[in-house]
Amino acid sequence: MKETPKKTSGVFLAILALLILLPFFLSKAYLHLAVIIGVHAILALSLGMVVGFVGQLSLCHAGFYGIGAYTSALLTFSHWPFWLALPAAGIISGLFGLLIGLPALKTRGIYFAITTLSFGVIMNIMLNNWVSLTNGPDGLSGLALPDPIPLWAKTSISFNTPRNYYFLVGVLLLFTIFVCRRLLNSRVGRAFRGVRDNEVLAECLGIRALRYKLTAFTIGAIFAGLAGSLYAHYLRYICPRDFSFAESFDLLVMVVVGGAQTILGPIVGALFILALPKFFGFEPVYGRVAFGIILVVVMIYMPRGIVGSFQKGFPSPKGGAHGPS
Amino acid sequence: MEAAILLQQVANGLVIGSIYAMVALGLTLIFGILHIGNFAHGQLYMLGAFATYWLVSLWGWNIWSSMFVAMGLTALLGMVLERIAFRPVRSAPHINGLIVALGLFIALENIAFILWGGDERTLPSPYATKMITLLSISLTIQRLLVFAVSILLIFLLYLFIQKTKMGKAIRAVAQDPEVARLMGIPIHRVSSTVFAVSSALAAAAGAMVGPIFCVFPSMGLIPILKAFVVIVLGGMGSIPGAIFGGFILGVAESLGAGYISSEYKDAFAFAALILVLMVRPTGLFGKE
Amino acid sequence: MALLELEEVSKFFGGLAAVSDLNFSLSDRKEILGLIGPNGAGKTTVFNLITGLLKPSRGKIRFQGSEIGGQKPYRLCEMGIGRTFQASSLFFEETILNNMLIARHSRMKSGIWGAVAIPPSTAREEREAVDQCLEILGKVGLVSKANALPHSLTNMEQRLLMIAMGLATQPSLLLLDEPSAGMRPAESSSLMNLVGQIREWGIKVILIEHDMKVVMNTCDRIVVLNFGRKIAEGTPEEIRAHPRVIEAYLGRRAGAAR
Amino acid sequence: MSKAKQTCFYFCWAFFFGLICSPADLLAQTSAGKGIKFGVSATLTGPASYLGWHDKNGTTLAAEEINERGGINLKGEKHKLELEFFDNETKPAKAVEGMRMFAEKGIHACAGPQLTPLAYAVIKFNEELKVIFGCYSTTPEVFEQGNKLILSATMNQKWSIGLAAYTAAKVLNLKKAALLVDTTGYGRAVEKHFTMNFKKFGGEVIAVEWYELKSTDFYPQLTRLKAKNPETLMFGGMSAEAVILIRQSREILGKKVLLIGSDYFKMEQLKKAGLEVSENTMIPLSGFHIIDSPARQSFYKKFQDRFRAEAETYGACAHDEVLWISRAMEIAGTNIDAFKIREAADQAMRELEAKGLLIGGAHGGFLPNGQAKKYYIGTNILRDGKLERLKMITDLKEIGLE
Repeated sequence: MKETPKKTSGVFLAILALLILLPFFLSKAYLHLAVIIGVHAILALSLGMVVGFVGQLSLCHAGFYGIGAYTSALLTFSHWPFWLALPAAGIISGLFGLLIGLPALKTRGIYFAITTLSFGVIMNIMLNNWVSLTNGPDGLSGLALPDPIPLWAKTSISFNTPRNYYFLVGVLLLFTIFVCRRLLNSRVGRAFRGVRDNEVLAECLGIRALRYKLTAFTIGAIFAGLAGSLYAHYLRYICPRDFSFAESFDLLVMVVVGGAQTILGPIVGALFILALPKFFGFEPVYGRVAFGIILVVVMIYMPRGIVGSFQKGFPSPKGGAHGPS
Repeated sequence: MEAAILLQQVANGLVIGSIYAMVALGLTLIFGILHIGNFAHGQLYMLGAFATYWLVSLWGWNIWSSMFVAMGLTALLGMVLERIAFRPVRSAPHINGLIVALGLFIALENIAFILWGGDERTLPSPYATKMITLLSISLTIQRLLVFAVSILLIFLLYLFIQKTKMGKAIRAVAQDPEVARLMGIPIHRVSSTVFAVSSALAAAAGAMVGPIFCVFPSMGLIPILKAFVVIVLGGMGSIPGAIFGGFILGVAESLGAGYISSEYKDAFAFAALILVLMVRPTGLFGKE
Repeated sequence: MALLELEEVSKFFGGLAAVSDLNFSLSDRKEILGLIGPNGAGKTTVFNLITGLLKPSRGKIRFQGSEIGGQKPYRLCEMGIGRTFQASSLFFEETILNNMLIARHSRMKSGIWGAVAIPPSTAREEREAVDQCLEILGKVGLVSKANALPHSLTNMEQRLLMIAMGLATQPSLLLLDEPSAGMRPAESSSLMNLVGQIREWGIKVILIEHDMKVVMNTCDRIVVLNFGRKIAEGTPEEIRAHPRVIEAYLGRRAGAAR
Repeated sequence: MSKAKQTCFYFCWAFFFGLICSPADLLAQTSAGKGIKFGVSATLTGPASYLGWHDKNGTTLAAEEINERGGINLKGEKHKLELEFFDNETKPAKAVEGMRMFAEKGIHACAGPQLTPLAYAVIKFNEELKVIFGCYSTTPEVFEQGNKLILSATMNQKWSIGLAAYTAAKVLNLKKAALLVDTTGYGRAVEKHFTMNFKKFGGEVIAVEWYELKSTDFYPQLTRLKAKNPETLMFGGMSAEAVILIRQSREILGKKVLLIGSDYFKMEQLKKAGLEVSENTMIPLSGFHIIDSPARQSFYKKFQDRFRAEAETYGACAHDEVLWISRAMEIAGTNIDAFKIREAADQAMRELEAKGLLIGGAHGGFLPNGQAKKYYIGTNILRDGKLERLKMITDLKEIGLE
């Protein structure tokens, strides 16, 4: 929707203020949920870069998430500080993204989807069966908390409470949003959208489709890795089950239900999907049924996802995003 | 001895492959018409198995008649799903169809869980335990039946697609929906027919494996995943692709598990798929 | 030296030849080359061969002296070959200006870093790009609609936009695939004026066109295809008189004139 | 499109409105009620929903048992026991959320999360949250992490698998065993402990094959094992695949080979697989299935009548956890101070055993790592349609395990 930058940033600031105040009256359990939602918001956004920006249906995102988590876990076990392990996790899973994207992006459409699904499954089986490295299905426990950031004299920011971790995740989420916005409103982002909407035309206009698909795929993997690291050091325990293809599907659902082609969409999606079970007072199993039906209904009545269908006209990048222009 | 084992493994693979093929055929038909990756198909397989189970165990029908009735019921369900869930999203981006299918997958599995609980039930069958052995291959009769029935059904499907008017219509729509519509082919009827046929196939597969494997709400997941591998391996919308893909995958898995490592059994299917797609990005039988 | 040369170029689909042993070249003179022929004569196939969407089965295609047969489309675009499509193909989810900026892609540099950090160079680049795109839009007369969406444009305007996007890639050769399809005479003549201007800006144009009158009035030289073969080449006058052309077109007017 | 927009407007407003007010516990608060709340963190959905269902029913029955006796007696006054269920969706992160949820509601004792990975996740937090929980995971490693607030009322894998190995090697003196286990932590532990002990008792594991959880076709693995012709086949993994496993093993390996199920296998599965097929199958059973106490029978019957399904060890162990911890509350005289409850737990278990109320199979006080000292484990073999006791132990020393 067409908004003046002024109004946009106004809305943005309001939301931001709310989010900053939230943890001070939210109960700890919900704070925990908020942290998990934050992590998944980052994940969904990073998947959104692939699904929404360049229109490639990737199903191995949980794999990158897992690689990030395990990388940073193993690095901190060998006495790296978290603040080095975090970017390292991003870089390593970015590399995996590059290595997997290079062959996978040769295929198109559903073929790409299933190829990535296969890579996802294989990555998960590796995490599960490479016991000597990953400790297999029992997972890695006893991960370190992020080291406190010393401020002055004796004070320092530590991350032992969910509240502080909430802010850590929040900062990274903001960073992700920022990067997404900047990308979308740039030459690169236009190339992304060009490839998404009409690949042949884009190529005839001098856009190297494969390169930009790969770029988006890799950036997505990088952020997934960062999210993985955050998750690992919050929960201080990771096991392969967290990173199975089922998780990939959950992420995909978040992106599409929220609104793939927007920036706000995946975030709303993550909130929607993860907070939803809280509102089924009744038997969780019935909740799952309701969840399934809701997916169908949303897709039928909001083909562009929740956020997408709020927009007038078409999802121009500005439409979805609430951020400083 | 070695040769005997090899034969046995190939036989194992062919039996499993025939199941994959049956599920994959329906999937590929649906994809050909609606371009939807229909995950819910796996649950029709599950429901088919349950329907057969109840008919056999409650009313003591024999396995064949209950299988046919189950196929009918599941076909109806398939048509209903097509009408209420898939038809509305046929014009939307394909990914929406995928999410709808996922939603149905989740809903149906949990409905089954609520109705019948999570534990495994064995579908009683007279052929379940009888073994027969020919040239050092020993299989239960039920497994041979699975193979035979799937071959039969595949053949019938082939006749249906090639010979009947509706079959021609289906092929036309798969070729080019727009042209087909212009030619006055009732797209909606075609798509609901396709759903009926493929659901029936899935149900048959479920009914046939019921006695070998067990019947439980989450039984549909693995077959549907493998079926996706199969149809992509064979080439989306290609019927021979689905058939051969199924058998290839089955044999590859069983040989992989038998000769390389059973720890990575499930990885082989997917690794094989990736390799094939690297060489032929549209699968074995897919058109460029 | 010739800008574009086709030498014995053939393209087969399965058995049948869509284009066979086609020869023609485009000199450095300012000119508009018309490419005509009945439906299915392989005109668009020729375009696809030149722009790298198809790989020639046989023969050579040279652009500015270098062999380009089977090059990737984006390379050719960077080398200076722009084109439009027969069907109106645009980025329908983007504003007109964004369509232009996407077309501008190959003439800009900024990458990921530029996108995220926006250093002064990138900011300048963006500003310049916008200015140039608006300028081009001005030339085709769409500048007032810069922020509209393609759906809101008339057929005529959509075609103009496609040409504008072609121009935004700064081509030295522009291929126009039936730019006037489905236009009223008045519209198409004004369109042809634009094509004439494009020539004056020093951009060579190859034009596929059904409307004989338009072709004859616009083109400096005409190549006639039939069943993938060149049956005639020459000035409009020569073509008008050419027996095989007449034969090829006789009774086909209905089809030809659309 | 406008219709869609309408729908989604309502939809989203409903959602966000709900987000603000729907769950009463959204805002920080502590619950104050007459009854004592007791947490149950169960895998009600997700891959292990089957277990969760049994936990739910088992704990429900336990709570009723207690309330029939008038509830929990804290410092003289009786409180009803109210169960607070939390669905951890078989996800570690969810399980942690559940723990926090309990802590905030002033619930400092709960049953579950029971699954190994979930337990691993919560033991990083439950001490700081001061929540004591019972866990029937049989993976020893979970308890060797040194967590002070985890209790196990179930047998330990080392024991059951060890006993199975012992019986196979010493009682039936078989020498060549093959293994077919799943790739979960559970299966891997089974593999480890069986191999270790079987070697110790003079046998040799000649082949190990694996399968992914929820597999249904084991022909390739079994064909491969057949080539090595083992005398016995031990298959680990959860009970889910039991029926199929037994049947296919017979089909490929024939009747002679002794099949050994891991713990959690029971008569029920053997019946399902068909008795003549299951003939010559050995299963290690825990107390619930071998000590035939009145408590066990009534539990079994109630379960049957109420939930129209056969009770399983999972439910029984969850049931024991509730009994055990709430008795410990009575002794400690608090339902808040988890550490006090922990101190009382030892005595609580002894009392309950003396009364013969425990049915899960773990008894006799418990070790510093939170596991019971004494188990009733027997290895039984199915011969002519009847389970026949081969060996029964209540103490490691008996067969020289440790």
